Amino acid sequence: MIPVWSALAEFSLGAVVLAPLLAAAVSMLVPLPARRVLGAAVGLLVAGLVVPLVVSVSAGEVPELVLGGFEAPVGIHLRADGLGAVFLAVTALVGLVLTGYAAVLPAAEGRCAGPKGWQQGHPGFWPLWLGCWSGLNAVVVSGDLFNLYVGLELVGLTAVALVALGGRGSWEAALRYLFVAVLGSLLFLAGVGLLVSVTGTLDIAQTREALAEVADPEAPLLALVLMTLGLGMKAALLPMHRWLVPAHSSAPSGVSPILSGLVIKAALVVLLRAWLWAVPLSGGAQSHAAVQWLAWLLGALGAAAVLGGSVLALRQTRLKPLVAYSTVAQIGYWFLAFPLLVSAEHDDALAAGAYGAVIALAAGHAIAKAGLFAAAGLLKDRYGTDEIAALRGAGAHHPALILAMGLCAVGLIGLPVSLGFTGKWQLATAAIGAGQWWLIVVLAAGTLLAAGYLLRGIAPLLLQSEDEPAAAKPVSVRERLGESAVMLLGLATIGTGLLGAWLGDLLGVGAWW
Amino acid sequence: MLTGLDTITWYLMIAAAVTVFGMVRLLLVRDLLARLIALDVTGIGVLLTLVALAARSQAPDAVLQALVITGLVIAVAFTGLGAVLIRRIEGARDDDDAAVPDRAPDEQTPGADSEQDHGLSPHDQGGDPQ
Amino acid sequence: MSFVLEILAAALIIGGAFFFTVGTLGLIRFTDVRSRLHALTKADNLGLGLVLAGAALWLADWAIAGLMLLCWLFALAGASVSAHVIGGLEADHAAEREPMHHNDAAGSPEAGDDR
Amino acid sequence: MISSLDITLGLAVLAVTGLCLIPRSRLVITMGFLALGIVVTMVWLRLDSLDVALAEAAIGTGLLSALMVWLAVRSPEPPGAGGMQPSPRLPWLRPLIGLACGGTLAVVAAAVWFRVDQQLPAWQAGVEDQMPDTGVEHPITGVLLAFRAYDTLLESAILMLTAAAVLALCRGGGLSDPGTHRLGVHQTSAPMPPVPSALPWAARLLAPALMLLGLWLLFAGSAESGGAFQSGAVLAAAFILLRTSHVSLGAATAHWLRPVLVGGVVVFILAGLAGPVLGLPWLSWQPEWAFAAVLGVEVLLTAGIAAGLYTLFLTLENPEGVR
Repeated sequence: MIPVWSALAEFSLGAVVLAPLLAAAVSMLVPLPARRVLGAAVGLLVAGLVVPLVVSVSAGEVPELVLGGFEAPVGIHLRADGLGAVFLAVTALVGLVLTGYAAVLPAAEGRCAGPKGWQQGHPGFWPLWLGCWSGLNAVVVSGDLFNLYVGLELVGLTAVALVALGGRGSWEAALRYLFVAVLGSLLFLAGVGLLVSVTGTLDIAQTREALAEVADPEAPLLALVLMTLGLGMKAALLPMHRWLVPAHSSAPSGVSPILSGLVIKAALVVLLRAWLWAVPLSGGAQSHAAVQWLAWLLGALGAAAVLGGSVLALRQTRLKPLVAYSTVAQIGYWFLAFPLLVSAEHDDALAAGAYGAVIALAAGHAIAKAGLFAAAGLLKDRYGTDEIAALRGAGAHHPALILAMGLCAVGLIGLPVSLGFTGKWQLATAAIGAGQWWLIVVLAAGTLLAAGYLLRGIAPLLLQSEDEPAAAKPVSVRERLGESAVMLLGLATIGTGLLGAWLGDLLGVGAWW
Repeated sequence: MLTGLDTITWYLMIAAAVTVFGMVRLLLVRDLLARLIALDVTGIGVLLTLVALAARSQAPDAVLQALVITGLVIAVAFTGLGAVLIRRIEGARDDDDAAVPDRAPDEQTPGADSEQDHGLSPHDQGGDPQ
Repeated sequence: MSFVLEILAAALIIGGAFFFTVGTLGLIRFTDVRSRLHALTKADNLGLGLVLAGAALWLADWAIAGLMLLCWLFALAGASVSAHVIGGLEADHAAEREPMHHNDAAGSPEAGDDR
Repeated sequence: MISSLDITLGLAVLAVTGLCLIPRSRLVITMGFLALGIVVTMVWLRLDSLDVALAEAAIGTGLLSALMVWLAVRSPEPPGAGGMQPSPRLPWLRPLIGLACGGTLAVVAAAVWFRVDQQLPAWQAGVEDQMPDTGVEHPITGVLLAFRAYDTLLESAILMLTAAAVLALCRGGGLSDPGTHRLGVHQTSAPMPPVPSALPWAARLLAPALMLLGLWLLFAGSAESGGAFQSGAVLAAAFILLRTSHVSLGAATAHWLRPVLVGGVVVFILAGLAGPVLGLPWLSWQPEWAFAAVLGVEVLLTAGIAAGLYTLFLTLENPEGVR
């Protein structure tokens, strides 16, 4: 790696967090049209900054930034390993497309109480979205436990505020989301406090070494339970998912894809950091049994989420709650692989396969779900409602949009050329390797149910509606541009499907094994 | 039991009790302001754990105290946002109760989305561009 | 530190604590706002003064004694301003609330008509 | 053995927590929350961390209680939510569940804390010998603004974005109208409830003293206890006091609130950018100009925090039309 490239990678590690934060601060001083231009420009800048990081990681290096020049236990280290690079790239791709979508469509920003009543377009969207983007990048690259807490809190608070931009109907859902998100972060902080009392350091790598020598497994185990409980709340695992559907479906149409696609992944990344990097599972047999039991519990909850979420999605009559329940179901897949990650007989190939499956599923879900939610939001803003019955025959005016929704559905169902398929395939092979046959059954059932509820949402748009369609006003240029953004995400779902192999060895860089 | 205890462990147990008390109350009570205060009490419980850990060394540990100050400012941030949201929600509800007579019953459906469509409180019935 | 000073400091602090309890007792026992304010501001402030004097005596250091005096004066200022404001607010809104404690002939509060 | 003071203080914390959570009237739990702030401040002092006690007293007890009391007074009995009444069917069920799982969780946590063999933090040596090149003597300010400056930057960004969020919930999303960027927060000119004359007199008398106290806390922060957050909270308290006593701050706030709110974070990031410009990692300051950088950032951070906390209070009231 030529030194100038690795120096650029180190610089962009800090810049990828601080550039959107600076833009968020500056955007609070400028009027609304200038905020849209600033948002689009910074979106491009951040996407550009992510490129050197991904290149240096795919070349096998792990760029590391020692903030302020103070070494680990005192200062904070920022690291971009394989997991970090993948989620930085996915966040940059989806974030850039959604920034364009929101800049083009004022209705996507939310509804604000203007002098003449509720107007479409909200100036508050831009500082909050850029702050959320910076928080997402901060969580993904951070190598310090307390810094993870501050990043999670930044993402959580900006996400709550973004939901609240949706006008009167969304305030209650936003407050409920605030309670759950902050309680989750506080439980995570309690876990960090427990770990610090045992290891004496906050850096993740040093925590791993310190925990290896710790004799009694009790404190790290309770810390892991606390962190899993807190992050399970923030990632809306099944029993703790009730805040997700009202929040994601009442949010403005530019915000729902951000929430379902990106914000949920922050909690998943921190959970993987805690489970795989921070707390080594090579502890005594007794602790290992407890961790096994915990992993199996997460697997069972994941299976319940896949089946329960899909059945609930089937019963929805409106498009946005249907897509929100689909998120609850897809979250189940990531936790389904936990028993394989923590397999008893320690063969790393199996764990690597399961780990690659989780990341592929999460990345594929981010792109596909963002596209689907943006399309649903666009239809809702245009026709005033997202009742599936009322949208019957809307496809006639938006052929490209329906095609894009179809491509995203391919990614969500997990049909061949998509990351969803790569993930499910790796999960199936890992499950067969570990002899967990029940996993295959859940995978198959989940795929069928996903096909069921997605078709149930998209098919009515294509049918010819009996009564002549309401005199809809002609589709404006802005809406066409919005549709092209959704098409970009649909094509990305298929495009990233071809990168399955490259993703596999990218994840190998700096992995925990 | 009390003999084997030292000051730090005593405060750690108080912190655990306060955290659990706040968390359970948050999950059970329905009133919004009570839930916000319970959330803040949970925050205070967790910060109490951190300060008790900081007080183990003779001169209290500077890094853990800095973390607690950071936690305190984050607590005031989310409590402030929660308070403003409660005020907006209850402002909207006062209006619904006050404006019930002149609003057609079907508009009163509590569905979050239909509520948002007409969006506007009656006495502000400006042209709501659709 | 001579023995007499210690006795005196302890006596002052105990006296201060006594006045605090009397003030709180007054807060509980009295019914209307003004007499509660009266009890609180007078008894508690005197109690605070005694406790601070006892502490200054106990520490036997003039700088700290000066600091304690400043604390006491600041507490006095705060207590008197807030008492004055509460009293003022209570006077403004006295008309709205139905009469507090003069019991009517039939004992049934005819709150309905005079609101 | 633990001293009787610790036992009484610990039980006092539990008692006030109960007072703060169990009662059914909103005003009582707000007063309980105020008392909890005071008792916890004393616990911080007992664990001799003075900075945290100052921060808790200024931010936790002071500002949060101002927001909560305003909220509780504005809508004393919760409309519609049927908030506090026990569920009609089994009124004893919820407290029973609460008590049961609360008790078990507390016992488990206490058992783990009691048995864990704790480790002293590994960074104490590192903090002492790297202290000189942070430019400040007080260790906590050194940690906040040099060793873990990244945490403090993100956390002051959190406060700024929370202020942006509450402004977004105002009329016009915090802008006077879409064209201009002048702050149109309705509250800057909205009337406050009438207050007897004693409060304005006292507020005007106290305001300079509070400003002086805030600035002293800020500059003392580099050598002894104090710092940006405590002084920001005291300054915000001074503004709230002036606002409640009808001192007309509208013009100044409408013009200056937004730039001051944003200034702290912008200068912090630009100062952090000085590192990479000189070939060092982010947020690193040369020992010779470290003190100037830390002080400059701390002054603007204090102004930003004061503006952020004041915005929380300012936008608490519903402007009509934003129901």
